[in-house]
Amino acid sequence: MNKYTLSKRQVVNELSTFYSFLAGFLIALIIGSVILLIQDKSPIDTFSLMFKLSIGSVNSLSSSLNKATPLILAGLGIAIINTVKLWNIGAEGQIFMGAIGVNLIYINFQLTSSTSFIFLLLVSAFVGGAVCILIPAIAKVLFGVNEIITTLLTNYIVIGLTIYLVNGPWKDPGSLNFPAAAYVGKEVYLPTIFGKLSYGFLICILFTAFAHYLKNSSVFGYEMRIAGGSEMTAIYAGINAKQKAFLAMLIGGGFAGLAGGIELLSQTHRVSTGISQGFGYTAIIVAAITGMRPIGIFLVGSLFGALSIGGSVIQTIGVSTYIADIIQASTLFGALVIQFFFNYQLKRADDG
Amino acid sequence: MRRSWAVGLIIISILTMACGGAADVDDYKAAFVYLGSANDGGWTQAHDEGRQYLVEETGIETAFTEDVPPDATEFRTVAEAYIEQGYNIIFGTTFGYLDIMEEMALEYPDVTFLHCSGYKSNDSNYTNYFGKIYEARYLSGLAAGSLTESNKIGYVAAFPIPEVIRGINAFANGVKEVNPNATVEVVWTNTWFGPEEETQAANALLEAGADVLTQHQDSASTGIAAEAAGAKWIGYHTGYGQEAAPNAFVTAPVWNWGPLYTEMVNAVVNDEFTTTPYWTGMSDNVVDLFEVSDDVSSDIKTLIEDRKQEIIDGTFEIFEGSSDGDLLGMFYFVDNVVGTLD
Amino acid sequence: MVDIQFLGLLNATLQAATLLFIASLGELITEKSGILNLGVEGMISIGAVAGFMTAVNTNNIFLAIVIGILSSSIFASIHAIVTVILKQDQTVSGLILTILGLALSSLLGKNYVGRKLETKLESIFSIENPSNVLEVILNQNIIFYLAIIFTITISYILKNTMFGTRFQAVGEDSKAADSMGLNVTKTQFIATCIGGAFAGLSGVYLTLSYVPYWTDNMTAGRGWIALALVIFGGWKPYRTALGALLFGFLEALVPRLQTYGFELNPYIVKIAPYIITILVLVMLTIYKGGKTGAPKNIGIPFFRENR
Amino acid sequence: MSNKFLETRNVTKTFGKIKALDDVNFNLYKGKIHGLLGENGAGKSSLMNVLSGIYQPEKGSIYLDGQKQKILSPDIASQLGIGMVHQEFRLVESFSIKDNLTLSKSNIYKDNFLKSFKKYSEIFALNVNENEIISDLSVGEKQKIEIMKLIFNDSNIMLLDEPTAVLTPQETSQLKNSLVTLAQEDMKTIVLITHKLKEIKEFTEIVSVMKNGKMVAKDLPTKDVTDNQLIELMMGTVKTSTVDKDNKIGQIKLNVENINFIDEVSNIKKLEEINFQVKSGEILGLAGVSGNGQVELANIISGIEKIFEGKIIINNKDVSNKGVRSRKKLNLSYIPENRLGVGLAPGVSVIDNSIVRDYFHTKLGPHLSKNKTSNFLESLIKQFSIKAPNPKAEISTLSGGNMQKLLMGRELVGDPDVIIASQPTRGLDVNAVDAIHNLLIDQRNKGSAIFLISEDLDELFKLSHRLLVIFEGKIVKSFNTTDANINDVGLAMAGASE
Repeated sequence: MNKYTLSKRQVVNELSTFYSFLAGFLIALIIGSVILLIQDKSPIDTFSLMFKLSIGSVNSLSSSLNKATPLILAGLGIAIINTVKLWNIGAEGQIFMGAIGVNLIYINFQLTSSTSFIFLLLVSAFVGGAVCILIPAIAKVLFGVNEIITTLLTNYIVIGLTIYLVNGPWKDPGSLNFPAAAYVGKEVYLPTIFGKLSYGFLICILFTAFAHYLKNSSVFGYEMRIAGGSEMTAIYAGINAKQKAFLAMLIGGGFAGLAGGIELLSQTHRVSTGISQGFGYTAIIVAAITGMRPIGIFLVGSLFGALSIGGSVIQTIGVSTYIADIIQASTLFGALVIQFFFNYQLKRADDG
Repeated sequence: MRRSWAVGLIIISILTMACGGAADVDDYKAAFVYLGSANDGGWTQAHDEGRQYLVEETGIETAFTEDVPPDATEFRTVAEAYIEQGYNIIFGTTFGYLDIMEEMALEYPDVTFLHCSGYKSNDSNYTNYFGKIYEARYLSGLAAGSLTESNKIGYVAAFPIPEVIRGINAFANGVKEVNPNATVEVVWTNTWFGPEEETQAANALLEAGADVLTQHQDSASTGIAAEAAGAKWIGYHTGYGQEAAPNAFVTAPVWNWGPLYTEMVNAVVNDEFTTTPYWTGMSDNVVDLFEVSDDVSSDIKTLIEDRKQEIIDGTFEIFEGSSDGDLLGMFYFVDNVVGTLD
Repeated sequence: MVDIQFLGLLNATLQAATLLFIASLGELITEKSGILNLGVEGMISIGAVAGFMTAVNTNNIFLAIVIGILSSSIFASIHAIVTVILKQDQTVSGLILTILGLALSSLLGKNYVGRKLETKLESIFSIENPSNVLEVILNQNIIFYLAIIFTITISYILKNTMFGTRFQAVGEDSKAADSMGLNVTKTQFIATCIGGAFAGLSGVYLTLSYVPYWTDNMTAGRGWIALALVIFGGWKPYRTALGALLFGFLEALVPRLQTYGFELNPYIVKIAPYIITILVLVMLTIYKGGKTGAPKNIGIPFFRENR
Repeated sequence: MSNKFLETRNVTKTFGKIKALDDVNFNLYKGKIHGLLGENGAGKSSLMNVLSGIYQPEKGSIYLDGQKQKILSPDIASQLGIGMVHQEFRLVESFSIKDNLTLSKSNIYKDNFLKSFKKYSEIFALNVNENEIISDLSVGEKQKIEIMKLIFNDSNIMLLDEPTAVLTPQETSQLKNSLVTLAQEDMKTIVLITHKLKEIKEFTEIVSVMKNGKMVAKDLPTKDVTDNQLIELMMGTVKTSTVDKDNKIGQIKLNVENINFIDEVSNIKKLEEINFQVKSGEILGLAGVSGNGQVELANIISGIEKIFEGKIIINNKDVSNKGVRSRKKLNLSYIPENRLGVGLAPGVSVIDNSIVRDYFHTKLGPHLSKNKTSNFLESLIKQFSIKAPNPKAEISTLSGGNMQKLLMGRELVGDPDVIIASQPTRGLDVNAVDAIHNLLIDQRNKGSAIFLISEDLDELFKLSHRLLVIFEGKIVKSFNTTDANINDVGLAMAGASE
């Protein structure tokens, strides 16, 4: 009788997350196809429609990338925070808070130059996201309160705040009191290129580069890595680990807040409960599956944006949009399973 | 289920071709974007029944998407997918699509956008349509006023917007006509379709002493709660309440979108479409009151029939001296309504 | 005579609390074994839809409960496989479980939206129009009583039995437990599935009793509250039950505020549980020097040959 | 000799490319105390982990009482009566003593717990209540509970991995008595894993020696082998180097005045009235059993711990209120006792760890120059002959010796004026120890003032000029290494008053 023994691999293939993702995606497509077949739908028709209407034309590709923008930005924020080995489950709330920040400034200030006004609004989105994570960040660095739980709970607080605002002080009389804030003026809409692609995506590219630099090539990133590796080492090295963790959380929250601001200024144009459709949660998964690598987050986020658009369009032929969610979730589970085989090694125990 | 209507559709289109019917209908395809599920037993189901009627009458090819939330990005994605697939009439059946439909109507001038329950239109390809459901609500108020013993009638309502407020006030006016002592208590759920919120609100009203409930909501939860408490209930949208809560169900203001849909699509096909909003009521058979149960005395039933005829004839005004504009922007409660408007 | 509105509020509180509590008790068990499962929301959904579908199709409430529990439990085993066997990150896996659970339940329940339930879960002593506090309590259904029995037995097992001590040892220090011959992998795997089973029961309660209806996202964030409750309760069954009553009360209060004529902002009441939990967590961390009651090994995958 | 009670044949276990165990044959005899001798990394712990079911060997078989056994888990091992005490304790800290002792399914004193607990408390000279929580116990007490746990589990074979590493000499001799009692009265078969010759001699009857994953000698009767034979078996040929201590001593570089320190959390006085100076070119040793305030003292000098009374003067500058970085700028280097966790950040790459001390020299504004850092690492690797093939790999992929060389190299490369070196050779093999010693000597000769904290008296005697002994936070004695007696130092370490 042979028994297999399990051991950790000393050296893990550098591209393992990439391969795991690909394998996971393949597994997910198979699972998606099976579900479609059970429902008497043709996977080929469904997937080709998904493909055609999510990346088949400049217009649809633009839609996908617009959809990807909040995912990527929130994912980058999560990755920055993870550099100090902390989790941010609160990106969803930060996205809402970013949008709230934009509206708050929008209704209280007016700048004549729309460019600088847009810039101011984007800054307030970033600040909004940072404010949203402020309490978890303080609780973490001062008292060591588990940030997974606090950031998670702030989502519900901020979404509650949003519901309050759109039903109360910000309710738009112009929409006959429908629970949504008034639209922001056209002068602060983000401009578009190629017809529909929002400048938000360009900001997103910029921030991807910025996050990549910050994480991998900056002194701050280095200090965050050491602080994340071991708080004691950081203190030993004269790095203020708590300060780095605090800053990382604020910056990461700001990224997610910016996602909310861009979503408002380019897509929804007003604060409502529809600002985010779970972007903050999907972003965690996008970030985790890429091993918290900014470039990876950009690519996978773009793919997931397309998947999400694809998920919406297949409803028009009577296929449930949830297929897309299931494909996303299965991709991740598949990737986690494959990742295991990159990290661990099964050896046959020789009985001799 | 969908298959069966697909088969039906083929048969109908063969029939229409054989009859040599409306020449151009094949050039048009109509897509419906729904807020809820086509089988929700409420608002969306009423629209989907209208869609099926439309298919039977005109033979036009239709498609629908369910569960599209009232935010711009989702609607746009779905509507654009339809347009890509050659659909050129888009129905949007919830208030929340108001602005995005206006925006898209500008971008796609060749597509006709028809929005239910809104108030916006342009001068070429976007308009709104709605039925004067408050007329039927007035009639249901007569029934409710006669049934209450505690003189408290509970109203589970979605959002404090004019459409809903109009219904509440019409209902309350009906109540007042037969029972000046009764009050109508309103609880807002802030959702169109939320079985849980609706149940909780219904229970709160029952606990507060209401013995008749009605609703401006999409699920039958209020009726189920009323049934459990032994109270009476006036449903909404369709007669589905009869199945959901057979003992509690009294009647329901119901929609009958089919004829209006047929009229609007024919107008588009025959190039007679104008963007004058469609706002019709019982006289056009778009709204009606479902058959009233025997809980209601025959005197009241007679009163209901009389008032209905007067409304159809235009000899009875539910809101005396109010213009259409007043009605569309209504934001106050009549005096026998208890509730908050902020 | 006691005010009927008070009794109604009490009744709604007990129901809302039961729903939250069952799920959080399951999560408490899972966490006690050292596994964090953020997928509660998804697991409740799966149980809710599976129970509802079974009930609609068979009219057999008992079968519906069993199927609801089993399907959530099997669903939770995905998390167990990924985190216990394959030692992957528990946070990520739990979140995916939520996303997958919500999507799957919506997909499965598509044709059941708005369907009527012929038989719902009735109370054991069906008392019509309960007129005092005792009658309201007696008028709850079997799952409420199960919740009480679970609280007592689980608390007893954890505190007073060898089995409970061994079980907690796994979550406190899996290496120590392993060296004492306790089967860490098996314990964690089973605890995760039990957590799923409880979430399933909670889901069944949701669709067969609390709101006898099915629609997408019926769980409405309760899974997250259940997670918060475990922390609020300091990983202790009785305190968690107390927390569930408090959170259930707040949940029951919101829709009733309008009929009470109070000028209390319902939105503040709605977010109160989350704010309270954060405050409790911070207080516990400050005043108990980090001893929040959390199992020490939570979130850390066990691998025996780790050097 | 009696019959083999337990026997392993050709056991092989690899980790990655490293053969931790290579065809190992090993025997145990009933009721005897065995010694398993070897340097760190020789494979002793791995072998014990195989026997206790923690590691699963790729090859080989185990016979117990002549029966072939498959030990695949600690559970099965404990059913077979094999138990192990690990270097890091496997106690559930939040549980009581009683819960820990009775946790295992195979515990035999379920019904008469108190009686047995009393009996073994006497044997171990343990004086605590069974309801005490483990986290409130001292290290020595925890150690005793660990061993007692094996007895309660009915383990007839008790594997003890370096049990004396955390004990005072007094506790060590107490342990010896307890073990002898257990072997004689309860017929327990005991294995003592150690790299200390003295303990082998004192404790054991039979000794086996491992080197580089191989069993180089087994079943030697302890009383018949000489120290020199064992050393040769354990280390191969030893280069015994003597250190010239007549180097040039210069100015005072480090001045520590009247240090008092109270631990904030426990409110216990950890340091009391510490005073000393270290001069350029001098090595001052600090001897003491770990846990007597050494870590706190090193942290205060290096600037990690900021709240204390007294003065730290480096290069004639009072830095008492300054942080870590300003002390680094005065050219102080600190080699902490915790290699991985303090000196090096686990989970972070080799290259990142290599610049912990000097990363702010490699930056250009907010930018960290990739070229500069990799050049720096390359020079370190060359200068200190570190084996680190992949700079991007996690630091923990390096061996202990290479980690320490990287850490030392990183700290020494700028010719620091003051070096605090805490347990610099702990857990390293003999060649690595030599290399580290040479590095320190070189640095001394270049004029650094070195404060060497160690538990290893041989090391302290070999390297330092003067020697302080710390006990319970106080400097209890000071010696000149040229004329001091090693036993006097040992006594002072144990807190023996004269």
